[in-house]
Amino acid sequence: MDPVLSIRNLSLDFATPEGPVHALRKVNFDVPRNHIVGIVGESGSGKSTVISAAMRLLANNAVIRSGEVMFNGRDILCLSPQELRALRGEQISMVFQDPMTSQIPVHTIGKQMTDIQYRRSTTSMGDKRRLAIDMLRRVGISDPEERLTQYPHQFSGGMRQRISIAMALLMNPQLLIADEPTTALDVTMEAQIIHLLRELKEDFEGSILFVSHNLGLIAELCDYVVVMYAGQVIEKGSVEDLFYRASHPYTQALLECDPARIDHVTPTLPTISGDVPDLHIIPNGCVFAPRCPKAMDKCWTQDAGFSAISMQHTASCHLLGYG
Amino acid sequence: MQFRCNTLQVVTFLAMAELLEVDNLRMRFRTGVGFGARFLSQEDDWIDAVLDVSFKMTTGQTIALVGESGSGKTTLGRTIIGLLQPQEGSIKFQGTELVGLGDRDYKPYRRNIGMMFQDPVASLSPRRSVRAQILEPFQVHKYKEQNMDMEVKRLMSVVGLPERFEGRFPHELSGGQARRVGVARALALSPKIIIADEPTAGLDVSVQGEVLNLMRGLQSQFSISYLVITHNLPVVRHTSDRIAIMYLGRFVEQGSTQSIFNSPAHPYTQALLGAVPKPDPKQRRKIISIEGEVPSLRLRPDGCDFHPRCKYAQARCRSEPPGETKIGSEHTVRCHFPISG
Amino acid sequence: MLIYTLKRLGLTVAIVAAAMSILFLMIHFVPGDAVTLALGPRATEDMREAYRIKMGLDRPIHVQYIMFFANVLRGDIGQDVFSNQPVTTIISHHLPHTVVLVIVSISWSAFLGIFLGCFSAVHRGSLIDRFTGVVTVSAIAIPSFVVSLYSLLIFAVLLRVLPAIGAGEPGDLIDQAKHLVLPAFALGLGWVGYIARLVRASMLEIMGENYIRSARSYGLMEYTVIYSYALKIAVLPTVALLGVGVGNMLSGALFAELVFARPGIGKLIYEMVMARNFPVVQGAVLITTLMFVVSALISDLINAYLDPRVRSSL
Amino acid sequence: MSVQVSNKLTSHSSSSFWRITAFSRLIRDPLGLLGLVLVSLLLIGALFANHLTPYSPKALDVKNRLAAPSMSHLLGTDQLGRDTLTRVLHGGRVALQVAAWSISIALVVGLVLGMLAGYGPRWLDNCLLLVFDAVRSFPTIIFALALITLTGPSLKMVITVIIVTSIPVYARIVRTQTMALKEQEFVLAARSLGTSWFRILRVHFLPNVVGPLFILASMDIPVVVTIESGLSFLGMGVRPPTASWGATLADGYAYIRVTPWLVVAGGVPLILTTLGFTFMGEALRDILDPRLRRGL
Repeated sequence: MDPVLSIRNLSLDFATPEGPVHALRKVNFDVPRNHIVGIVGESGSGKSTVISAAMRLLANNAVIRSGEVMFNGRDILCLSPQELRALRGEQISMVFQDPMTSQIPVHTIGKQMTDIQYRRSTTSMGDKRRLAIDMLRRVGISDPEERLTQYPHQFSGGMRQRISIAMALLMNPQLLIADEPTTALDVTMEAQIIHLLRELKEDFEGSILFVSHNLGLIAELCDYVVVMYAGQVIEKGSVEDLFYRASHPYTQALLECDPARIDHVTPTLPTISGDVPDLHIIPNGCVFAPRCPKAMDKCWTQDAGFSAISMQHTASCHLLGYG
Repeated sequence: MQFRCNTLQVVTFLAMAELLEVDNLRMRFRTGVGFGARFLSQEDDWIDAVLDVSFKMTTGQTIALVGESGSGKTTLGRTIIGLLQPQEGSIKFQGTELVGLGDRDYKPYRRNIGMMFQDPVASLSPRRSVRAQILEPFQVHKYKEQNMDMEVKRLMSVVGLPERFEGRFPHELSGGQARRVGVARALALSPKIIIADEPTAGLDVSVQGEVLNLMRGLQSQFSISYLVITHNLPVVRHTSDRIAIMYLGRFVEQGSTQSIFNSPAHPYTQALLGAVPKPDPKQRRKIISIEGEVPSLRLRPDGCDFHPRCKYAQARCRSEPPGETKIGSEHTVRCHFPISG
Repeated sequence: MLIYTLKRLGLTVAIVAAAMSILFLMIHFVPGDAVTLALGPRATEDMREAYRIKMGLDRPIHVQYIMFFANVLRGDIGQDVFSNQPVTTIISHHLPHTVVLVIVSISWSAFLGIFLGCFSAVHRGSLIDRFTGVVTVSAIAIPSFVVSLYSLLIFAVLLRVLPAIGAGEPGDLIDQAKHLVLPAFALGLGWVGYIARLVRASMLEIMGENYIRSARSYGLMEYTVIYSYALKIAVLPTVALLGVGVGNMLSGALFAELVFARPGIGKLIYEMVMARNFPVVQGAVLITTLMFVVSALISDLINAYLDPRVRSSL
Repeated sequence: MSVQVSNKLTSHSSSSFWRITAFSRLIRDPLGLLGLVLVSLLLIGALFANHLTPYSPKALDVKNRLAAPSMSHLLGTDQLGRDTLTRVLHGGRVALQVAAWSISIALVVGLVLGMLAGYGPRWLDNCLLLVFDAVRSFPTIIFALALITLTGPSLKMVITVIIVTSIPVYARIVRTQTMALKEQEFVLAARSLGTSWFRILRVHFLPNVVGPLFILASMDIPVVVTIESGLSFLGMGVRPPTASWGATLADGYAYIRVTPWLVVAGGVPLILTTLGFTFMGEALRDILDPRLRRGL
């Protein structure tokens, strides 16, 4: 079956007074149907930019250099505003990082949820409300009938994130994009939201594209993982591939650095030395070479390209070229 | 003259007194509803952000205060550093009571306790250079001007900042670099204790290790004690000697890191440990360890604070607040029915 | 909302009291003799003494202070020096002209300003937006009394299309409306600029907010996003500004009334200042200040009512 | 030592670099450039008012009264035959004088009171706020008229009125900014070191508050110029025969049915000045501090 979302060769710059920042370079990955794909990366890796591009919610200074974002066989980047609007909400939907600012403060939850259903022209107002109530109940909001008349500020952060999820799923989209949906929440609430997302995915038979910097959440939730660094995909594969057979030195280092993965108590935590590169200048060789412990001469001069390790597992590293 | 006497006393007490001893601390706030609301609503307008908190700290120790938002951990840190005046309880530094001291009397003690604030960049004065930030403690405490250049350089090299950063401004620094400036500033007056509020918040995994390793190195070099305020349990496991778990302003459990991780006795501690996702696809959780959210401090439940979310709650938990029970050497829990591990 | 309203009312009372105190202190401590001012330099010592006793100026200052408040609370803000009519009566003859002028001016400028601001925010960066930007900045920068003078010059003196002087025949609404056009234009023009710029700025800020991004991500119509969501939030600061606007317009109204010889309270104040009739001036200052404070109160309450975050609180 | 010197050099050069880019961005913005030109013209006119025309602003020439513009009188003459251009140039001098004095004094007082209200105890804040709001609730011109009735008109009174009515505006802006800064972590950090409140205000607040305040104050110049000419128009500002745009406008109003030139000559420089300062101020604000909003 074809993937629901397929990002092909996407390159994107941000225009800044100091010159263009090459924020994404030749990004390629697929989101298969009925699966959860995670994008993991540190700050500046471009993971949020990819999904903004997929939703066409980019900042004004973004310039798409090349590439396609194929959704069900149509390139999102080529859609007219009308076509795009028809797609958003109904087929692709998004949950954002900060639940406290994602809802209109001056309208009730009920009004916002019925507004979203404006395309159901044959459905009566009462039915729209009932659908909203069902959805709120589904995401774990108690007394949904009463809650419809309340304003966003009357809910806590965790509840508001549940409501955001309810709003995103209201039109039964095929793809839900979640951009760090638990970063602003406490750890006990985070666990509940992750659990909820997994349950909902089973119910709605859709796909989820989940963005996070937290390896724990990725391992917990995702079927496939895409690792990004400095605007590039450097490794992708199934979640087992990534966690047990990480092939790129960056992925390996990232896994090593996570204190939750270190079993024995250690006084000195591992780190990755050096800084994230300045994306004004595209390096000739591998982007990770300056920080890579295994860097060879040609890592500085030649792009490694992608090497397949198994059917789904690929990574971009010179070390792999020689098996 | 009197001050000198005091120092002498402190020195003689040193052998017997704890470095820091906090006893029954209570920090209350009046909520923002204000004047009119007091007449029109029945809500209690006082909230306890920190309640019944007692602990001791010895030289060279790292204690972690762990809790979710609203647990009062940041308030506790700010009370200990003297930014807030507690209503009840005592804070003793090497045997000297700090609660109730006026600004002037407090000032000599301030150099003994340094603080690193949560946001690495926002905790630096925006229009002052790195050099000025590091010099600030010396100027406030009226140190003599000589050798200040040396001192700034020494501190910068201690925290691993190259000299060329001296003239930079906070907005020109990355999170990790700003964090190092904050460490240098906290370290400037050679404090005995540093309170670190979320030292790794907002830092990437690859950078947080650098900051933690730096803190650890300084500890062994200068025998500093740390009070680390955090919600990051995986980090705590590697970096702290003792852990105190906070919930709605109280310590619900405190003990050595090992005993807390190996045999958590409070249901909340257990839930908190269970909520941390494991970066291992084979260890996916089937059930959620805890439901609901931390209630508002204004709606503190009767009885045990945690009973509305507790799986094991019984009738007694709903009516009677539990006291602190000792369940091991140095391990106490505030629960009627602690889980025996 | 109840608590907010009560608090806001209490604050209004406190502000009025403080303003009255400042006025009282000013009269008593600013160099210059109130008696000479009231009676003129040619008054005899007997007349002066009699006036002092009549006005209570012979009593200790704190008694005078209390009397001042007591009189105001009874609705007595003094008597005209010449006609001995109560100041309230005189003011009540002039007030309606000013109130009508201010309300008409603020209404048309709010209406046009919100429209222009919204339009240029939606078409941000377009030629029309830039043109509107220059026009609105200029409208703010040009003093309203210069606008009055120039519109008088152009429309009444050179083109002779609109009447220049007075408020129109009593009872003849059309004539009155004609007489209102030029002053209301002059008074409102600057505020069109203010409101347009404020609405544009808050619209742009709101269009960049996360909730607008999420609304778009749900595929809502652009119409809904802009008019039902963004504009509703963007007008909140504008509503709060309108109260202040009324206050500033009272100052501007003085010039407009003077230039167009409209018998409002501003013209009254000017004439009384020229005639050195201080009780009337003082009374008029009190009344206009009160109007300012009350209009600020009303706009704040409307603003609070429109914002559910305040409305739903206690 | 050498390191310190080199540091000062780098920080100095970086700040002057910043100033140069700000200036070049100002003149690249067409409206900003227009504002700069207008303001420069005004300044030159006011500075060299004595040398730009052969006439004295007070010299009467009754034979030539209310003359239309001609080669000898570029903007015509007023009802007493005085050269209007000369009076306009000298009027600009008065306007700038009033603006400079009143804004700088109001700025300093407002800065101090605002920081005290924002950083000081609650009761002080409440008291100051009440006074600010009370003063703000007098309509400016009407308040000025009442005060001038008591004291008699003079340039000093105009300046006083403007100072009194502007202090609350600046103080409130500074107060809001101070309150916002007060909760920032760098202030907590300073307090945790035992820094005195005076040092906190001087070292940590002042540099952060002053910049935006200067921009706002520069945008207030048109307002002040307007008040001065408005009061002079009412005969409550400068005393005749001193030249002022407001006085010229008042003369023009009196003779508006005879000649339009006086109204034009008094009004156009006023409009150009307010436009000039506004365009320049807006451009500067957009360049230096784009997030600044005018706190009305």
